[in-house]
Amino acid sequence: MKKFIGDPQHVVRDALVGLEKSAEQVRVDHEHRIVYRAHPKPEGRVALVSGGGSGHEPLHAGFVGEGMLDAACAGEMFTSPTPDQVAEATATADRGAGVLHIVKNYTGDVMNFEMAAELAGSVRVETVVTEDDVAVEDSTFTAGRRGVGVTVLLEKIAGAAAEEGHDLDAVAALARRVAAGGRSLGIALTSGTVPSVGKPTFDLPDDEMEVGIGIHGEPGRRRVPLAPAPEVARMLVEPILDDLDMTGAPVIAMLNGMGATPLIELQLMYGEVAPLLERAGVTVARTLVGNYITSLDMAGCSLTLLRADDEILRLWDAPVNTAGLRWGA
Amino acid sequence: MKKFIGDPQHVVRDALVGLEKSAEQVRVDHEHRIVYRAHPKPEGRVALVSGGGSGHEPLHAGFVGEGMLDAACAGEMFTSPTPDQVAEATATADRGAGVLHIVKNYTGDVMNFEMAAELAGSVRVETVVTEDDVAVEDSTFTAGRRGVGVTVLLEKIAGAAAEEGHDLDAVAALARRVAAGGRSLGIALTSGTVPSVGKPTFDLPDDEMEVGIGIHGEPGRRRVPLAPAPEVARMLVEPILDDLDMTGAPVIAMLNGMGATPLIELQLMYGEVAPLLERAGVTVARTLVGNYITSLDMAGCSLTLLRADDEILRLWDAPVNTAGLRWGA
Amino acid sequence: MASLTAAGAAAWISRFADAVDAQRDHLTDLDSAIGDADHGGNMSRGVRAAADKLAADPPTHLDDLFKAVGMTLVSTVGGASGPLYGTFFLRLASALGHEEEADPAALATGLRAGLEGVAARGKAERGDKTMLDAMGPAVEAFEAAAGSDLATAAAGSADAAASGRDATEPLVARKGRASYLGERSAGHVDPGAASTALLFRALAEAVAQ
Amino acid sequence: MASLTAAGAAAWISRFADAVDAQRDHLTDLDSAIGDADHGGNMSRGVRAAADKLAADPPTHLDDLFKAVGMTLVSTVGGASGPLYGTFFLRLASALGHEEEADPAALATGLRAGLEGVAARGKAERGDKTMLDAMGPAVEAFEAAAGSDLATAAAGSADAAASGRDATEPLVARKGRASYLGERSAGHVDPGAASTALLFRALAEAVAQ
Ligand SMILES: Nc1ncnc2c1ncn2[C@@H]1O[C@H](COP(=O)(O)OP(=O)(O)O)[C@@H](O)[C@H]1O
Ligand SMILES: Nc1ncnc2c1ncn2[C@@H]1O[C@H](COP(=O)(O)OP(=O)(O)O)[C@@H](O)[C@H]1O
Ligand SMILES: [Mg+2]
Ligand SMILES: [Mg+2]
Ligand SMILES: [Mg+2]
Ligand SMILES: [Mg+2]
Repeated sequence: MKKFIGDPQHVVRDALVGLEKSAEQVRVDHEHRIVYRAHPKPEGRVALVSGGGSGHEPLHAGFVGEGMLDAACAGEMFTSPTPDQVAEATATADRGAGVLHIVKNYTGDVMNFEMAAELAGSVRVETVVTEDDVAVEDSTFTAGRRGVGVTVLLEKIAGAAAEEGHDLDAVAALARRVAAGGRSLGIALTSGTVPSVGKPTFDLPDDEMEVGIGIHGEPGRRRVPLAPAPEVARMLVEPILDDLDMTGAPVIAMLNGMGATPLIELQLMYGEVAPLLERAGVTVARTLVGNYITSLDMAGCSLTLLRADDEILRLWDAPVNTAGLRWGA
Repeated sequence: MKKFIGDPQHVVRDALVGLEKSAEQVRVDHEHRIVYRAHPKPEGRVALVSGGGSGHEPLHAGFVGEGMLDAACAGEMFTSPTPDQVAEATATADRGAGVLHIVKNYTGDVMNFEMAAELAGSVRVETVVTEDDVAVEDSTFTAGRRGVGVTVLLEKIAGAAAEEGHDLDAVAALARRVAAGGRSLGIALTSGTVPSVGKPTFDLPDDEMEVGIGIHGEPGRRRVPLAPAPEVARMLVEPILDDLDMTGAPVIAMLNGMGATPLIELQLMYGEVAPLLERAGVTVARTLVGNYITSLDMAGCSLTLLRADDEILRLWDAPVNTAGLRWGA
Repeated sequence: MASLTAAGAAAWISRFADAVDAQRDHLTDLDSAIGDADHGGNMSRGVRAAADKLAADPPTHLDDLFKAVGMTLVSTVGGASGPLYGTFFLRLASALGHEEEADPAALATGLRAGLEGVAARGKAERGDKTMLDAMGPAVEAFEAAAGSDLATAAAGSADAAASGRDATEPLVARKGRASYLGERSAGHVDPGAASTALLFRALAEAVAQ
Repeated sequence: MASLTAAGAAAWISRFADAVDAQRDHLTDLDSAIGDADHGGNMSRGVRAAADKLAADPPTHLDDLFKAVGMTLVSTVGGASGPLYGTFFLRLASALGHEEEADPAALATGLRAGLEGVAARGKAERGDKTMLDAMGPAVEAFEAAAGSDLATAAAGSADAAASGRDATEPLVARKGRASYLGERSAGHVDPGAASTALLFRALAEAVAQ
């Protein structure tokens, strides 16, 4: 295992030190591993709290700041945060207008946030669960679909709505609309390595790739021969478009790297994805290409498409100032 | 070789397609492989043209846009662009106030930009060469030091000055001041793979790392045993501070990933670097942590420190709107 | 031992912690195959913290003791196993009440409450390839032997947990992370079932003397 | 062949292109060891483009021909080798003038001009472990034999270039990318010296018949 780390058991703790030192947007409660805005929003605004296992940086802590999250709870590597941690973040982030929990659909995350909401006492909590991964084809036989890329877009869009002063019900309804309109699919070329484990989670021969991976270094739905980029682009685009009609509305597209794939490959892949979308009649109104929701040092990428509308685009374009996403501020 | 590519000979061409499709800030002259601003700056302003081998994304094309570069020439992988290409970019980018060439100090880059300046004819050209890599200890016996991380900071700062309307001499003088105040050092955990070559440029055993690498996948100055992050941080910080006094002035710090190192490791590494700088009496005024000047899929990082001043900080904070660096716009 | 005392309960948790530490890499290997490679780390972090807590401040009553274990697991493990094992012990604590010891019948009632808590929290069913597939048979075996002595009942539950664990191997997962693998999840033992087998083996060992 | 004709010159470039293609991976391997793994690709892209250009539109005069070669190399190769080889041919073109053929003495003057162009452009000296270490000996050998016939002079220059190439192996680089490696650059043949050896071998072969 070749990584820039100290004690493999303390990677999350140590990375939060560097985040706090480098990102002016945040302060860190190191005891509870909660990342807060350096400058909390005004009283009377809805607060957004998210969190999840670590290893997906910049998600979630890198999205704390003006126009996006109010607090992010960092779990252990690939392990959801605990209820007391989320409850603490919820109580501290609340500005009197209630808190939206943004939860990716994994058994652990859902249960821990559920228990946290039970612990939250007087703070009003609404929860939105993202479940956008179309790799899980028959989700009636699973714990539903995994929450992946749309989480990034949702945190931005709901964050902008909260900043504008909408109440908790409105922000939650918008967030659910975003969650419902997002679809993703991921493909891995290599397995990542969990630092405390010290070896790759799975072995992948040089001439194969995993299709339908999530963001926890887990194997995907199926293993296929390594394919050139145009073919990979088809494997990403088709299942998404088969699952949800993306025509007739402006779409936000995110081509996301899993951590160890360099930008030039993501750009190249987007160059293959874009014409496929055009040919399918999909109008991409906004694009993100880069590492936004990663899986440690996995090489791979995922595509997320969000069926948007004018309000969502307006909120997308609103100013945001976080370590991981920034414009207009 | 596991990469998201089509024909290994055409990776640069194919990636430029995706860049143009995803980055609203730019348009691409595919024939000449030149990336221009989508909206050229007003007449009478100094234009900034840079370029170099590809494989360092987001550098340089990702830094084209308001507040930074006017044009970037994409060379083949790790190969500087050609004089006619640079001359074309220079002529097109010129807004009547002359053009600053920003060149990283490599024999090929320097010669090709030199020939381009000779070809530029009536356009006034000034050139600034970055040479910030302290790994080249005795630079009298080399072609000088390599230009690495400070190039990113320089493109931002000189770009802001050009935007403000300073003339070519003033922008060039500022750029040289920035070049003179920057120092960098890089460390690699793995070698990158040039797509057309298909195998890693060098072999690096699992328990060793290369210290003093550049950005072209070349081996470094020396190979040492793999060390934990606190020790790596010392190896990065000490040679830089030995080379240039960074106390008594505000410093801009960049902890840069080489392409395949995930953000969590960069954050962690910055968490180790920051206290070393504090203890050495260095005041970090601004920080960047992320992938800004990469070396394909090399795992590794580099540290750049720039001795700044109030004017440089003001220009640093000025609005910038590029695919790779964005704030205030 | 006719009844489970607070000392016996503490010994249970301590043995469970030792077993999880010893099997940490194995649990993680199981989770690597069909999950996200953290079950060994999750469990060892949490169960060690629980054992340390009991050692530092030994409760005299079973409800306080198992509540401390449950709360510690909930607040240190995270993931799916934290709330599930946490709920198991919290329900066990409530069911046992403020007593200094529990006879086999009382413990059977407590274990059943724990099992139901896990099922309610996780909404899984038997056969979904989860810890329930070890925990269910273990609790049933304990109940069936609750008329005999504690050691016998515990030993039977441990054996049943181990069989339940082994029986997860051919199953296709329908809950938790492994379910995303679909058919590919078959052919691997469920990591949570494996840690549950350790839990009941630790109980059997703790009450065997 | 008593003089180098335009046809001979075109054959030279065509053979050079074939040799570079054949040695492409070898040149890249040399550049991987002490550089950035692109010399084979750079040279093959450029020299093939130059050969294609001559084939498509064969100039009748040597200055036009070598100018086309030089300009093509400059605009297709990039890196360090593009301007250097480009300058070599541009200077060779100027020195030969608007002639249809060049005798050994004229060619010796032209090669010398090319060599000096490379030295001026790259500011390297002999012994810096660059292409100059093959090009210098090659041009000197050609000059020394310029009194004899073209084939003999060219064969001598090819041998000298090959020896010069081999002699770069123990050197520590002081120019170009390899210089950043310091002492670690010793023990490897310089890639540019290797491609220069191919250049002079191609000349010898082209004028041998
Ligand atoms: N809904 C559920 N009900 C019961 N047990 C579950 C459920 N989901 C997961 N599990 C158990 O949790 C185990 C995984 O725990 P762990 O790896 O610690 O958490 P995570 O899956 O969040 O990484 C699985 O092997 C399974 O036994
Ligand atoms: N200053 C110089 N003078 C002469 N030759 C040089 C100089 N710098 C580099 N070279 C030659 O160029 C070769 C490298 O060419 P190439 O790999 O194509 O370009 P780059 O070094 O830009 O990647 C070296 O092996 C060396 O022979
Ligand atoms: Mg987990
Ligand atoms: Mg090169
Ligand atoms: Mg797990
Ligand atoms: Mg090279």
